[in-house]
Amino acid sequence: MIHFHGVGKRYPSGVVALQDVRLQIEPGEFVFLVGPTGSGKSTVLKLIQRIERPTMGRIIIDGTDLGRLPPAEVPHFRRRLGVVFQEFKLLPDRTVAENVAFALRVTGVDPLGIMPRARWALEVVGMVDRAADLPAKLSGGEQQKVALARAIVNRPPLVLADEPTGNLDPAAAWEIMQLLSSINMRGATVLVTTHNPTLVDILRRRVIALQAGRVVRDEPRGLYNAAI
Amino acid sequence: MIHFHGVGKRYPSGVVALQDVRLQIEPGEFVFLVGPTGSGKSTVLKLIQRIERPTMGRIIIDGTDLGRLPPAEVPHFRRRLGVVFQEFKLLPDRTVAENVAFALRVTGVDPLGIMPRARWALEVVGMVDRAADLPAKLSGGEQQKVALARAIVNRPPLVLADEPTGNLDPAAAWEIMQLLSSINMRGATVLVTTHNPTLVDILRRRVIALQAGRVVRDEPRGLYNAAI
Amino acid sequence: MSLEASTTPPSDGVVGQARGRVGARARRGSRASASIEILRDAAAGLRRNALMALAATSTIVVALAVAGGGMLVSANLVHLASMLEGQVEIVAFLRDGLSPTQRQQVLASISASPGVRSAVIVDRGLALRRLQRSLGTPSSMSDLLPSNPLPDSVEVRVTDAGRIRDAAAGIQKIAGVEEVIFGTPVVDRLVALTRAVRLAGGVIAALLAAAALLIIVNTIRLTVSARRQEIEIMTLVGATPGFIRGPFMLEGAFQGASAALVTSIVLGIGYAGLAGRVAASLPFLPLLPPEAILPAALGVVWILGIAVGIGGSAIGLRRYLRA
Amino acid sequence: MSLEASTTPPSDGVVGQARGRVGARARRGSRASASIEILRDAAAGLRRNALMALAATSTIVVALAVAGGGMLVSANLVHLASMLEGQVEIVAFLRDGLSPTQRQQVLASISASPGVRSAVIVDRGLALRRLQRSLGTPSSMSDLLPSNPLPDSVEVRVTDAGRIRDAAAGIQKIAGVEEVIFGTPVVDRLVALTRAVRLAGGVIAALLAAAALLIIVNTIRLTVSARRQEIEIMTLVGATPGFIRGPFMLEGAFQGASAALVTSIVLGIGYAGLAGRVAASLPFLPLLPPEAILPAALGVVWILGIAVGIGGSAIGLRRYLRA
Ligand SMILES: Nc1ncnc2c1ncn2[C@@H]1O[C@H](COP(=O)(O)OP(=O)(O)OP(=O)(O)O)[C@@H](O)[C@H]1O
Ligand SMILES: Nc1ncnc2c1ncn2[C@@H]1O[C@H](COP(=O)(O)OP(=O)(O)OP(=O)(O)O)[C@@H](O)[C@H]1O
Ligand SMILES: [Mg+2]
Ligand SMILES: [Mg+2]
Repeated sequence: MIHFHGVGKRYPSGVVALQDVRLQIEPGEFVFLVGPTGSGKSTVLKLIQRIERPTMGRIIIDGTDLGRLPPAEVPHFRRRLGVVFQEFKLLPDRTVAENVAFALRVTGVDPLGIMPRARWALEVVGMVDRAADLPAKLSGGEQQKVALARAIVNRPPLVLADEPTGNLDPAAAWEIMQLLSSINMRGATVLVTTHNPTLVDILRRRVIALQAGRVVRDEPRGLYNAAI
Repeated sequence: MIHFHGVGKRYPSGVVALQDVRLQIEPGEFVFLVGPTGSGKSTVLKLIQRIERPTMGRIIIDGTDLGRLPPAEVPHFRRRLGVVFQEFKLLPDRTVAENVAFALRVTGVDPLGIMPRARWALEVVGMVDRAADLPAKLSGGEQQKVALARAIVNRPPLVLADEPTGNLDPAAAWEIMQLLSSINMRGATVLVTTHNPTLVDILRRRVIALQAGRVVRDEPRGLYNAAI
Repeated sequence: MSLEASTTPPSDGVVGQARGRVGARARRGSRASASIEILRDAAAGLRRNALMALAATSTIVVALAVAGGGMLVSANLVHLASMLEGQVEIVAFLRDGLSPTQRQQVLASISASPGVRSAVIVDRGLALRRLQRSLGTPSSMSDLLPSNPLPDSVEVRVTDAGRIRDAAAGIQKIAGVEEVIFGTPVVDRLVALTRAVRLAGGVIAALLAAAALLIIVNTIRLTVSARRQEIEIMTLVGATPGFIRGPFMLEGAFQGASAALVTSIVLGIGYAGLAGRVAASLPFLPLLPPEAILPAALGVVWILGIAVGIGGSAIGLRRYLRA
Repeated sequence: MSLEASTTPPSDGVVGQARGRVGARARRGSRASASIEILRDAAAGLRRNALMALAATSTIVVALAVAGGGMLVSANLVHLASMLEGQVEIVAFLRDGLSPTQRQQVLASISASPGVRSAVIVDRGLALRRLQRSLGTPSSMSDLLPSNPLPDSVEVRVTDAGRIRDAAAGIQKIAGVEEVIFGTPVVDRLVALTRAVRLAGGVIAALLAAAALLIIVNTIRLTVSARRQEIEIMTLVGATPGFIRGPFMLEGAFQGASAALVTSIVLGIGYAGLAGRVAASLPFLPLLPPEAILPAALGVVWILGIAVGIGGSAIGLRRYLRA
């Protein structure tokens, strides 16, 4: 599903965010991406979405070589991904329901089917009663749930979640992780970055740890911290 | 320092975020504000800053009755607070250093003293080498640290931190908490919202728990969860 | 809050569980309902950004009004110029003692002469009365003139004031014409003036239209740039540039059209009122009648407004839609 | 990363460790350095939003150019109107057989008559030659006239074409004046026309200035609204409305001034060139010389540009600075 071949990313400002990253994530896997602040986790997700492009190496997602993807194909490629952004990135002047529906509408699905599906996604994250509110009227955690609803609404084969529980209380965080797990069990590949050791240590999924832009650990049933 | 007298907050949309909240926080206290997503934590902080106004009750901060504060005095009042916003609220087109310096410049201090003080604050949070970058070029955790630097740069007597470690790895989160503790030991009152049980349980400070807009627990040396 | 516990997702047969390459498939979908969606989106966009849309639209109104007003002024200048030129004439004095038949023959020859638009005979009695009138009719003067010293003449209007010399030379050769006069300096002035007026009219209209264009494009660019965050998020969730552009361009078109509507009302009422007042108080100043000029001018206003509304949005979006 | 481990904070003596009520103290601070700060902020703001600032400034240039151009056109219309009115004259025919001394007396009386600006004697020989010229000099005509039928006359220019009747009545009463004529219909037309032209000139200038005003204010409002997030954050960290307004208004002033500068150059060069060409090819069309009209017009452009730049920013900010 996700192949990084010796990927390096040096931002124009000179910051080297990733160095020689080699990754192979198979379809259907559930992977935690961990590492200290600034270690390059979000950069990995941005590269997968082709928001940023690597300065070294090659990235192949689901058979698509991102380096060869023509710009006109990028939107279609992105629709195959469901992404929870670290900073949510909700449209500020559309309601919660419209935000979730938007991810469906861009795909050109039957307009009549859009709202029921958006409601379903909001129900899954428990935000359906706030469907008519603007994002600014939600608490941080509520916005995070809406961002998750948008990510899963079109049932993408690959879900990327960047710190999806950073603004949630432990109980809500646990439910969101259960939700991602169940999406994974239905066949989707899931890649989650997190700073929450408890969740990682309970779920015991594959853990890839970054440190200063390098993969320092990749364990099939790992813990948040390296077992000493 | 902070007095809530039977405070209620009902947003114009009809959501009741707080109900009959009574709080008394003395100068020099360090208080954790906990509670599930949407329980009203950020609303408490917004009321203290007079971003929102209570629909019931009275709020007195450091002797100032916020209900009677004339609008022209609000900016001067806000300068006595150092705030880490849940969504950071960094000026997107100013550098990290300018963002931190801005909080000083609005106070009208000697311009020559501003940059050294901003550097000091960035050093404290470990972000001084990114001083010249724009916020968009920082990782989520890095932005959170900058937001903290801005909150402490003018050594305010009251620090409000809304989920200040939500985007930080455990080690960085721990350092930030230590930093807030040391600021508290130097005399500042500190009010922190958090979803991180580990931090709360280790530090054993006063914990105020909200649930659906009501104070359900207020313990001097509390834990994240109620001791059963 | 888990998938299992909740309702199963509604299946719409387009996006199923097992998904292959989405690219090709996504570009299908119902065209008709898609355009309804775009319309709804555009309307919603305008509603959400009402204040900004208002500022932009009123700016466009002003720009269009200035351009449209300039066009009206320019058209009237050109009209005035041709009226003035139409008054340029050659006077052919006829030989004394021509019989009425001969005079008619001369008139026919003159009328057929190249460059002549119209010709009329002015007999010597009429010529004298006119002269007296133009001198201010000092009653004493008719007494002073023992007899009418003026000859019969033919007054000739030409098709092209700039080629009056050729026309006069042609008339001069006709038998029965004693002498041909045309106020050379006056005609030269008039020709130069009307040429300048025509040029000025064109330049004014073109400059003001260009100004309107620039202002409208810039205004729409500013409103688009205020919504760059929205555009960025749209691209991140997989919206194609075309999908993003659609509602924006429709909003632009709608703003342009509403601005054109307001401008049409203002200019139409304003010009009709002005033309009416001028006709009453300055009857000799030949303003173009509203029905002759308004359709064209307002047509340009509508085209300018809508085309620039769409084009401005497209230009404003370009920066934000680069891959 | 704790306070203890790091360097101690630089103390500046203004914000100390033990802080009381900050309000009063914060409003002190060095005024001079504060204004340098504001200047730097404004410059930085323009740099950061370079593209938006460029779009806004070019829009302002266009608006100012349209308003300034309108002012130039209007001033020339008014000028043309007074030139035309200056050509309105009364002709006073003198009694036959006055001696040169008597004629000079009559001239003096006429000159002193109320409403008279200037008066010159035209003797009958000159009058005849003029008449012949204005009729197109048919050489045959001088032969046709056995003697000069015209009397001596005095040509009078009046101070106010609208009150020509009173002036004529006064002259009529002077001894030695046989008859007074002034082409009533022509003068009435001219008066009506020049009045209309003056009005039109004023209306054009006022409308275009208002249009420029509205466009500039809206444009700046759009640029401010694009930066509302910035403004919100500033208020959250305790910036006073004045503190926020300062750099924005300075940016507005700077945009207005740069736009005025560009407009001045364009209008100045354009008008000077136009006036030169008109003087060469249409010498009878009296354009105001550049040095007579440009200073005033460009002055208005600068004032409009800067004042509206500042005012537009203030208006644009109002919505976002409510407590
Ligand atoms: N657009 C950019 N320009 C320059 N540097 C950048 C940019 N984006 C990220 N960086 C830098 O690259 C490094 C990796 O950033 P990244 O966002 O991937 O970290 P992260 O692991 O997601 O951190 P966090 O846990 O705080 O979210 C950081 O040092 C960051 O400052
Ligand atoms: N501007 C607003 N308008 C309407 N409702 C609002 C507004 N802001 C917050 N709310 C609602 O008020 C309730 C409390 O919100 P608040 O932001 O205080 O929660 P919180 O405890 O900070 O949650 P979190 O842990 O997710 O940050 C929530 O239900 C939220 O949706
Ligand atoms: Mg990150
Ligand atoms: Mg909150």
